[in-house]
Amino acid sequence: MRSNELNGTPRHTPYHPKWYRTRVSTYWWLHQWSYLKFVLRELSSIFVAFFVLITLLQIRALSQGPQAYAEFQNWLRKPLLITLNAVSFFFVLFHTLTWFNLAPRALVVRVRGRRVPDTLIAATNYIAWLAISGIVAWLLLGG
Amino acid sequence: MDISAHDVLLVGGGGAGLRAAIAVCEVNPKLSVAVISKVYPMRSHTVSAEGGAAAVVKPGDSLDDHAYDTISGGDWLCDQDAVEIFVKEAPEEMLRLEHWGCPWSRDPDGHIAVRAFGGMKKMRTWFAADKTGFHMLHTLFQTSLKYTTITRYDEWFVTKLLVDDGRVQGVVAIELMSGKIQAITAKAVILCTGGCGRVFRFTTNANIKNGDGMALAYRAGAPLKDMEFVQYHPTGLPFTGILITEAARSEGGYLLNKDGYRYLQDYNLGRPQPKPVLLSMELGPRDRLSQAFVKETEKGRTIKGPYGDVVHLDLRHLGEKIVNTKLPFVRELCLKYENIDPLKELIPVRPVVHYMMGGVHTDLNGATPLQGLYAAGEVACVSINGANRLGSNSLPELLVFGARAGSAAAAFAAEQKAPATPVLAQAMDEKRRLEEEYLRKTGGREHIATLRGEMQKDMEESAGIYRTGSSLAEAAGKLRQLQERFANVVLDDRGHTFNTELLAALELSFMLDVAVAIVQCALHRTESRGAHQRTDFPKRDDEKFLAHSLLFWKEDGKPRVDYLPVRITRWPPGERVYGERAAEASAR
Amino acid sequence: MAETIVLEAARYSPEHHLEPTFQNYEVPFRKDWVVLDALNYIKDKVDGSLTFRWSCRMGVCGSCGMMVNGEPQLTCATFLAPYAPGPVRVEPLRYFPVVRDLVVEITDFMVKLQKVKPWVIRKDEKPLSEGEFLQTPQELDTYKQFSMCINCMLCYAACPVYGLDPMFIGPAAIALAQRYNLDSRDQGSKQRFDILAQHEGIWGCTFVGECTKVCPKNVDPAGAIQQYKLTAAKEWFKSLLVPWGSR
Amino acid sequence: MAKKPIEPFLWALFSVGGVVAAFLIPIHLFLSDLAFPLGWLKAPGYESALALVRHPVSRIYLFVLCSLPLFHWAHRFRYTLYDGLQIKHLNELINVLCYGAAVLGTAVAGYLLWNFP
Ligand SMILES: Cc1cc2nc3c(=O)[nH]c(=O)nc-3n(C[C@H](O)[C@H](O)[C@H](O)COP(=O)(O)OP(=O)(O)OC[C@H]3O[C@@H](n4cnc5c(N)ncnc54)[C@H](O)[C@@H]3O)c2cc1C
Ligand code: SF4
Ligand code: F3S
Ligand code: FES
Repeated sequence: MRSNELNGTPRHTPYHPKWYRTRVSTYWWLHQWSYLKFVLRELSSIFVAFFVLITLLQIRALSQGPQAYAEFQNWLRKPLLITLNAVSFFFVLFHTLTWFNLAPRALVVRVRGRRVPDTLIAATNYIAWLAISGIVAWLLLGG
Repeated sequence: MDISAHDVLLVGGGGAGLRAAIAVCEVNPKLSVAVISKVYPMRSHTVSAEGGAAAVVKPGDSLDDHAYDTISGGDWLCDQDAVEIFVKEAPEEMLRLEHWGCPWSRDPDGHIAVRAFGGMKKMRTWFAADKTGFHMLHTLFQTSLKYTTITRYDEWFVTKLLVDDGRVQGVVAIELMSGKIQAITAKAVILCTGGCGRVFRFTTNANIKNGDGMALAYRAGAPLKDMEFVQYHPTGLPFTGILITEAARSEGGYLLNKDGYRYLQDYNLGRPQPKPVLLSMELGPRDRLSQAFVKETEKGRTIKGPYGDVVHLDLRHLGEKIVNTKLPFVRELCLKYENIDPLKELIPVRPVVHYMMGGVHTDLNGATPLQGLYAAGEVACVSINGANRLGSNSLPELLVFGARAGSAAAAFAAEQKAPATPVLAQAMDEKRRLEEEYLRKTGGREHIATLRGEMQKDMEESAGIYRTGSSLAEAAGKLRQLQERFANVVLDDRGHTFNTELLAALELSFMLDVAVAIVQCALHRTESRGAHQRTDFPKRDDEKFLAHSLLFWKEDGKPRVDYLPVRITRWPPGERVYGERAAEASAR
Repeated sequence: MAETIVLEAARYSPEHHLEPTFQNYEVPFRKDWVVLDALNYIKDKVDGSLTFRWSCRMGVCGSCGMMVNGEPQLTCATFLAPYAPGPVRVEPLRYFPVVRDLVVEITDFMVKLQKVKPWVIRKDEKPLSEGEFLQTPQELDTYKQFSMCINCMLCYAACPVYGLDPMFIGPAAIALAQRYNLDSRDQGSKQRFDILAQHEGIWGCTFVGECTKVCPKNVDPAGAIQQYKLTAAKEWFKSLLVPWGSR
Repeated sequence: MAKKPIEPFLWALFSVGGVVAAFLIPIHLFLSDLAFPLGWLKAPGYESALALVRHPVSRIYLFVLCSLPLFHWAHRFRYTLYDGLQIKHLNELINVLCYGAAVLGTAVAGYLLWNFP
């Protein structure tokens, strides 16, 4: 059918536009740094889920008694787990940073009719974050 | 050949075209309306108007004041009945646009805000920040989307009006996307194709402003009016022609020649003061400033640049605060489009062609003498702009006369029968002509860009700010040669798909006709009035020329010029005074 | 500084080519030239068949969007200088079907624009005799940013979601719908809701945020979409609590 | 409205989950999964940990900390699969897997915390 396309000339009917469409590559997110950053941001959610999984295991261990709890603590010390959690930590931090920077765009705050600048909202978020982290640490470290 | 048929057909999707289209729908929702535009409607040049649109709304202002400002600004060449209609209907039209959602700038209490503008005695210019035309056009376009009876032909280029039996019955147009050439018939056609600034070399006008509609009407037998009146704006950026608003001077910018001297003091425009003084020096009228520039050039005191002579606009002494708060757009334009920072560098400026006062001759309803043909917007000449348009009168003109032309065309179309078959034969002929003269032509060696460049240069040199009989006669001769050479034009592009080179060729052929019209009208008007300044006839001559020039197309290429008296209602011709005499006059 | 610079322009004509190729043009290199000037130089002096759209040359008509070295740009507002010594690659806007050379097909957007009803919708019209709607500068400020869109399509060329799913209404159209939703004169947000609150509407957007980054007019379509998601979510809970309410 | 779309609800869960994750997870993860195991800081002993978790407020807190971020994950992961791998046509399967997992995780968390000794 497309015989004449073999020698490089297209079949074209006059007065009928024929458009060229490029298929989006499967690896589109690798082609541009900003896209890659976006995909990494989205993938941070996997580590969020991973954290939840570990936490649930930890609660289970705790509920099963001192023995199980100690074993679990030991398991957490395994290099593989440490590595995973370290990676996880960076992704979770990445999530926090991107989340705080983007949130003001979705949530417009107005004070007396004027839009509060995004940077101010982000700054408030960061301060609140530090405060909350401090409280959590204080509680966990035994008050 | 494909044909489509409508009741009313708009050529042009700018401010005037869209307003007219909506008017047709509102007057008679049963009519089928077509809007043909060579660019997507929201790309039309109305988009680039910055300053604002005048209409009387505030207490303390009056319709008579607006009318008088317009008429005296137009050097008494305005038809005063048209001006009276214009000032009366403008507020209503502007309000309508407000109801359609135009984001007008507001006073703190929520009412429409107005600003001062050149030549207007009262503050009456409505504005939407410094993007007035943009907001008006997008509001009109988006509002037009709700009317289901409007069919749009986006990126279709009209090449010819179809006339049969003394009546316009449609157009021939090329669909850019496919290259298809077809007839679109209609019972009434409204031209809203905008101005023709591209006939000149340096212009604030966009690439699409080629006077297409003027040439279409002219060739079809409708007369052109007052074509010699071409408005120059004194401060455009060289090369791009981007407009540097008057506000730059009213904030205190200086105009300097190559010696850093404020040369305007040599031209009866007052003495230099550090702070701006109204109606003096840099705040003198547009035409006088442009004229001073020419005189400076003749004295060899301007600066030679890659794009012709320039003078400098100096904003450096204003300081960062004023420039950033009062003139942010000026700074943005300089930085973004010229790579210059006005805080540290002098801005090269020169007078540039800005607006066309003349156009297709119409009556108060936008009807041309040719049956079935209407015109509105910059392409038309009603005339409310006379010999010199006041800033911010053009945008409301689009609305007022767009709406009027729309209603009139709707009423006319409702009473007509469907177009007859002879127009189809004409359309076939036009298709054949386009193919033979451009797409399938063999031979030819003239290039579009070369011819266009020469035309623009000739026009600037001989039909620019100052004109003389001999320079105009010379230009007429050169234009005739260019038209002959145009017959020999050759295209690199013979394709059907989106052939912009074919468009450029057709636009050039339109522009050549318009250039001839400008030169002919200018040659015959042996007086100086408003934007038309003849060094060989420096005085205004109300006895002979209180009249509009009318130009009729003739097959032999020698157009006929005729005159039509100006309609005076309440304001007898007076004198325009500036500079110190203006101060004296207002003191009296 | 080099005297000339090379432009690699994408060429495609359905009449002659199966797929786009690149053609190199050497053009003068000048400080005050934008990419569009270089293209016009080529069209006027070198090759009249090179095809692209442009009009205002002052960044307001929205016709001259192209990919310049892989980034969506208004070519009339993009200087050549930062790309020196070149070459500069100029391609048609990404994710759109190519009509010819640097020209893309945008009918898709025009249809979507109409779908989101970008005009003032009123329950009852206000007669002109009653004058203007009052609107304070603050009320103007709530939607003003979204009214600055010049329909240049750079945001679509930046949004991978649009690339992957052409049904996605996309950044500019949603921002314009939001422009009217937030206008104090408008009462049509309910009519727009069903179009916007579907998967191809706001929910398709994953907040890549590139649309806002490339927008030459600071419209922030990404913000418009996320804000609308918030509104839609609030509506959802409201209708849960007050099911007999207006919606 | 004929059918109530669930999209706004899922998005709300995603957002709230995102907020919870952004504010709370970094510090928890750092302490419990890195600093304590590595001995940088002294971990609370079994008894005090038990006491801490046993408190009803802590249980609600932990439930929220586990459940909402799972819905956050489900939403993002779903879209990443759609767009990253271009498999939107598997839409339904992906939804079942992602939200199924989130619901399951929530149920497990509820079970563990409800029955916590
Ligand atoms: C930089 C600048 C600033 C300005 N500022 C102000 C201001 O502050 N206040 C003011 O009052 N005025 C201002 N003006 C003037 C005013 O903007 C114009 O006069 C007005 O916008 C013209 O509108 P229009 O509808 O007649 O034409 P346009 O908006 O130019 O529209 C022309 C339409 O015709 C179509 N067309 C043309 N030829 C063809 C063809 N052959 N086939 C098919 N379609 C065709 C085009 O596609 C386009 O849609 C300014 C002008 C410029 C250049
Ligand atoms: S939102 Fe910005 S990028 Fe998108 S079309 Fe509008 S102006 Fe262009
Ligand atoms: S880039 Fe696309 S995914 Fe959303 S935030 Fe912008 S529309
Ligand atoms: S040419 Fe108008 S935006 Fe670039």
